[in-house]
Amino acid sequence: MTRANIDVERLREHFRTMARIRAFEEAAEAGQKSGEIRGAVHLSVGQEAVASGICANLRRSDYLVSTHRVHGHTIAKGADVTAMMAELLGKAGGTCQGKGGSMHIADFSIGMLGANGVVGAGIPIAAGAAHAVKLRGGSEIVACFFGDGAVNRGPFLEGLNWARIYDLPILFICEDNGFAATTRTRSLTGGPGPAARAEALGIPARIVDGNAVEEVDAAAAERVTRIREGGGPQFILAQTYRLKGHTAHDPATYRPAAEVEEKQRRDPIELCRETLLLRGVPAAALAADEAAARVEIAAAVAAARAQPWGDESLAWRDVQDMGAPA
Amino acid sequence: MTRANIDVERLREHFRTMARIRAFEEAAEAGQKSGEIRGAVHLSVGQEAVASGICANLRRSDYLVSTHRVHGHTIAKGADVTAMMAELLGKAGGTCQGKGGSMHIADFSIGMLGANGVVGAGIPIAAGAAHAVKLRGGSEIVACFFGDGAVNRGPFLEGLNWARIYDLPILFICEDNGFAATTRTRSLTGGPGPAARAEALGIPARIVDGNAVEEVDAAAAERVTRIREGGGPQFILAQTYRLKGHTAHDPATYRPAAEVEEKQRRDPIELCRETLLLRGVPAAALAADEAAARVEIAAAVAAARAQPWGDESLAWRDVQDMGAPA
Amino acid sequence: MTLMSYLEAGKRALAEEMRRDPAVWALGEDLGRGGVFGQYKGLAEEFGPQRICDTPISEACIMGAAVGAALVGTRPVVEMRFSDFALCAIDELVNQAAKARYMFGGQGRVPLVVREPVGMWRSSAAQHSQSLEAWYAHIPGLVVVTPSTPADNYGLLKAAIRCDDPVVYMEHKDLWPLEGEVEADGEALPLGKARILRQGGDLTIVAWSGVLRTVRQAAEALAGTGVAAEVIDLRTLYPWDRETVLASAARTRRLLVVHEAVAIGGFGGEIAATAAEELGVRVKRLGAPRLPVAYAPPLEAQCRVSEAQIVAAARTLL
Amino acid sequence: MTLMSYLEAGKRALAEEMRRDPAVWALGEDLGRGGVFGQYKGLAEEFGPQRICDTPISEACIMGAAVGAALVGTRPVVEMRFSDFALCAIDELVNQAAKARYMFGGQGRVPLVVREPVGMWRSSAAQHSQSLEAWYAHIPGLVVVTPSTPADNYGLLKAAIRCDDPVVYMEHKDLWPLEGEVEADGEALPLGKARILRQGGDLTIVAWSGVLRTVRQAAEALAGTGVAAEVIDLRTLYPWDRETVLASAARTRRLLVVHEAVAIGGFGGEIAATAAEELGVRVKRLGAPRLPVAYAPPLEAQCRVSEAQIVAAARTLL
Ligand SMILES: Cc1ncc(C[n+]2csc(CCOP(=O)(O)OP(=O)(O)O)c2C)c(N)n1
Ligand SMILES: Cc1ncc(C[n+]2csc(CCOP(=O)(O)OP(=O)(O)O)c2C)c(N)n1
Ligand SMILES: [Mg+2]
Ligand SMILES: [Mg+2]
Repeated sequence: MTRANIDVERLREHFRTMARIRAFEEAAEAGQKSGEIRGAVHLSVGQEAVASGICANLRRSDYLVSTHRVHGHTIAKGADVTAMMAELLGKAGGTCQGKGGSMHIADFSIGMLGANGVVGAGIPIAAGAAHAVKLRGGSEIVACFFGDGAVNRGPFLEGLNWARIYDLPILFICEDNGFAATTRTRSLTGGPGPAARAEALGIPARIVDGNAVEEVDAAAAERVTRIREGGGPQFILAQTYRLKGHTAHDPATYRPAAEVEEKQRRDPIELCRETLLLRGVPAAALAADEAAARVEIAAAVAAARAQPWGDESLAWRDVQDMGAPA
Repeated sequence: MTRANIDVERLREHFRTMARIRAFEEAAEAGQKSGEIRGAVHLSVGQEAVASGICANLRRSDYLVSTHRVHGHTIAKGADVTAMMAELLGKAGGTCQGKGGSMHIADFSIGMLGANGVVGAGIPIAAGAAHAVKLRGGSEIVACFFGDGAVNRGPFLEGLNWARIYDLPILFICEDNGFAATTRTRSLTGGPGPAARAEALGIPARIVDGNAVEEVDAAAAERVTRIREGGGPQFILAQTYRLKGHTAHDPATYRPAAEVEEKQRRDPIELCRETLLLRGVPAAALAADEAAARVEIAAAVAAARAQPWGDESLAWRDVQDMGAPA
Repeated sequence: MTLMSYLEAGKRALAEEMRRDPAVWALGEDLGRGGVFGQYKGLAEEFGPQRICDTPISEACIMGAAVGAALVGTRPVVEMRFSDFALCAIDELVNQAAKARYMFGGQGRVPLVVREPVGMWRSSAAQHSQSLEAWYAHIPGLVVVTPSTPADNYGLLKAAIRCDDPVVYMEHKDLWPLEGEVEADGEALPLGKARILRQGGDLTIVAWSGVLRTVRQAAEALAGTGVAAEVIDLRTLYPWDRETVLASAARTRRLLVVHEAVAIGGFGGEIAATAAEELGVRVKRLGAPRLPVAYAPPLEAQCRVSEAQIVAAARTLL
Repeated sequence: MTLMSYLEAGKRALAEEMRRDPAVWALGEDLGRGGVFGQYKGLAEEFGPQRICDTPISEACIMGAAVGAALVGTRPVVEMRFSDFALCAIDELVNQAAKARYMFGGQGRVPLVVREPVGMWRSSAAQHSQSLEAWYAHIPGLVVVTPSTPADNYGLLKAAIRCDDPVVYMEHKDLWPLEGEVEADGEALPLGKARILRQGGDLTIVAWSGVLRTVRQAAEALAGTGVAAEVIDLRTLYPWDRETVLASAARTRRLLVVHEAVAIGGFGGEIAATAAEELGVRVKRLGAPRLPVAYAPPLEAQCRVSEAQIVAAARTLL
């Protein structure tokens, strides 16, 4: 069910967020291709509606745990794009001082507890964060994103069971983009799928069109409200599609071009644009939003590029206090 | 549904098997208490119907993968009780030459691929054995036992998914005895339980009264037939009760005596005896079966006791060929 | 000073730290009924089931949840039951707990303690007898502690809980009943400091954890033949007390390292190599042969470092 | 002899072994499309999806299933993608694969090969850059192989597949494109045999895997200043070739071990300690500092052993 009656301003805000994510990732892709960004970069192009729809329902104090495909979630949660781009470039001004790169982006100032290079590893970490919130009687909730591939890893079961038995304030979002690297996930996933698995672990699950941002937003709003009211863990399966390869290096030749073309027609930014046009927003205004996003990101790239590399001593800091390397 | 019309001779065979398991474990318990058996011993007293009911449907060439609570499954599969008792005593004539003890009993000659000291670890191993059978076009099936506690470990999800996607000839048996060590498993298991989890992974599940041997037998017969006919993995949840402590050292004071007393009335051996009496088998004949079992086990204990310890050089054998320790 | 067991000392340390700091909590299987060795007995009654948290058999999630809970400000004490089961949670410990602070550029910290009882005990065979402390000492980010006395189990567990880094805390199962004097309501002991158990000028023996009992006996035996061994309990494996060890070895010019763990690839190699590099002293290591631990007592005994072996090894250095 | 890459050599070895022995099969993520580095490209086409088996992201089950499949007579080649992900399958490798034969009194064998690409590569940071070979060398039951050339990747992978013990086979990610001469349809190389890459009488340098390139450069630089270094590629870490190493060190009386892995607790300690014990020679080890690997190139560089460091370390021994 699409919430056609979503507030126009809210939808426009989603449009802007998605445009910013898209612009950021296009810049990241270019950086990877040019070799300026060395580490692996996983693009969420085509999946922006999930990030925007979910994170619009989070407060700054709420926590976010992400995956290797991290940019959208983090931008939607409110991170500074210059610091993010600097991280991709490995600069000392990066969110992680250049120690992590794309796969380890984190921004604790906005509750973003980290991307993860290990598929599924964020799920127990998110459960633990929610556990701590409950222990100290906090009012924050945790949003935990993961991919359709992660539901075949043990921590998925252990983490969801954990959230259920301790009745934790956590929203699990499975972003089903059809692929786990080069593999069609469905072919190696037994049974009806992620939502059924969540239900079997006692967690109410809802399936949404992950390319319709208003639908994601509506589902998230409902689930987040339940969680804030003490309803315990909730699960959203957002069905979407990965328009690009697994990494920015991957041409994704293992799938027919026709399939991608067809999916391109359901690009969440285009779907959102259509709705906004129907709701009377002028095309030029939306084009201006996109242009603004590109300008913002271009400025972020320029600023990040201008930053210095970290001093070598940075490599030796923050390992541990007891027995710090020297 | 109890299969009241089970063949009397078959039921009597179950009675004998269960009596032999009981006698073996009573001897093991005594050995543990006396200190003669040093390593941990996990008794399946009260759960014998599961072992007997399932294994009666297996061929010698079929494979069995078990847990730390291993004696019943292994005896029901046809292992030599003297070798098993010798293993508990650590003698060189033990099933594993005294290298494993109760927690690592294995008997490859009857397809018994091993107990396991790690909860849930047998599940992927069993899936792999079934995978190999399928690869080489074999006709064997694999029976994989695990406890209700194991369904909260990741390998449960990974292993069941594996069996489903490769469509393997494997029967999973979750023996729900109500406890994981001192914990009431139910309290830490989210959702409807093990059977629902199996179904969510695409594996047809059936719940049976694990104390009614004819019911376990019937369910196993049906599921094993399906598997042999190429129906892929199947799941049985056998509801039972652990009449003794977690280990033979555990007095299990964490549960009310009344609960145990009540459950004692559903002792699977007694339930089986009642049915056999109703079906006209004389009480004396059953008592004779039990006496025979005790005699057999006493002889096994005596023979095992008489065996020598392994020579020290045994400790150095079978580690590895390449780089064998010296 | 109170006489108490190693087990009791650990429990006392945890209870005192939980009283002192509401952010400290413990999680693991069966903790509500005291834990598998009774080392949590009575704590659920005092602190309630939230802070003495019973968990399902989900080692990966126990460790992973502790990482998340630590990142947002609590101080979890994770119980792994047997160190062998911690092998079900290695990604969570090594890829997550140990690296999160660093990878995130110092934004978060992971002040967790993971208790991993080690060693041979009651014929437990290959999956319940391992001593893998060398693994953790190799991992940047982790602190590794191996107490050998009740007083140390008290003082070092307190220190581990107060430490802001993830600590792998390895009690030895065979030491649970060991009794000794402990200063109740006492202080945390410094991490990273070895203790000289016995002074001597003829050779230095470094050891830790359960095997120290055998080492002391061997030192007695050597003393009986006129050889004065200096015995050092390393106590913390990372950071290990290079100063104390090297100062002693510089004096005696002979260094023997003894551990229960497998000798090949064990932490004894690190210490011996360091002494050889730094001082050029004569070194020798003793540990288990590269065997899985067998069940039958005479086979298991092959993995146990004996007094006679220690004495013989010491003699080769003299 | 054919010129081929390290990657191609590994693929060739696997293909030939699969042709030779129908019990050999490979399993891992994305293998059907060639695997993450392309090291399986084309194999699914030749051998079909049963024997080049695409798996879900289930490292624990990949390894555990391989154990079960090996116990009943097949010879699985397990692909872990990055050695770091193998940390999700440690129970299966260490508690199960390594111990099954022993625990079961020799009834079963686990002839599996687990391929675990190691090392720093393309700014991959702390969760994709580790070299944990020392861990596996410490575990009874495991064989550990670290090929450094195309010819070795060909001959040693063949040997690993034919080996009846579980083998941890660690290719270095930075070596994939390295070219070299390989004898096609050639023989398996013996496991456990080091190779002397360069002879010299002034000191012995032992190394393995990716860092050997830097070691060779350092040896050249040393040669330029009149120092003749003998360079040994250990090739197999367990069982390591004590004879070759000790014979060389006995001649040169100076031993330097260099590895990419963290120095503290690394396998260099084992080798250095052994030489010091057995020969009393002067020893030194070089490895990474005890840091997680950082992302930014200048920070990551702190973890990379440099030619200058090797030359300097060698000089301290002279
Ligand atoms: C434990 C583990 N196994 C394998 C990988 C390699 N890997 C990285 S991303 C990925 C695919 C993940 O698929 P999914 O969870 O659907 O997320 P998506 O990439 O589609 O966002 C794989 C296999 C990894 N990072 N961690
Ligand atoms: C991974 C792991 N965690 C913990 C243990 C300790 N342990 C041994 S048996 C057991 C309880 C298992 O419960 P369940 O699976 O229901 O089997 P049951 O003992 O009831 O037969 C526990 C926690 C273990 N052996 N392995
Ligand atoms: Mg996906
Ligand atoms: Mg149970």
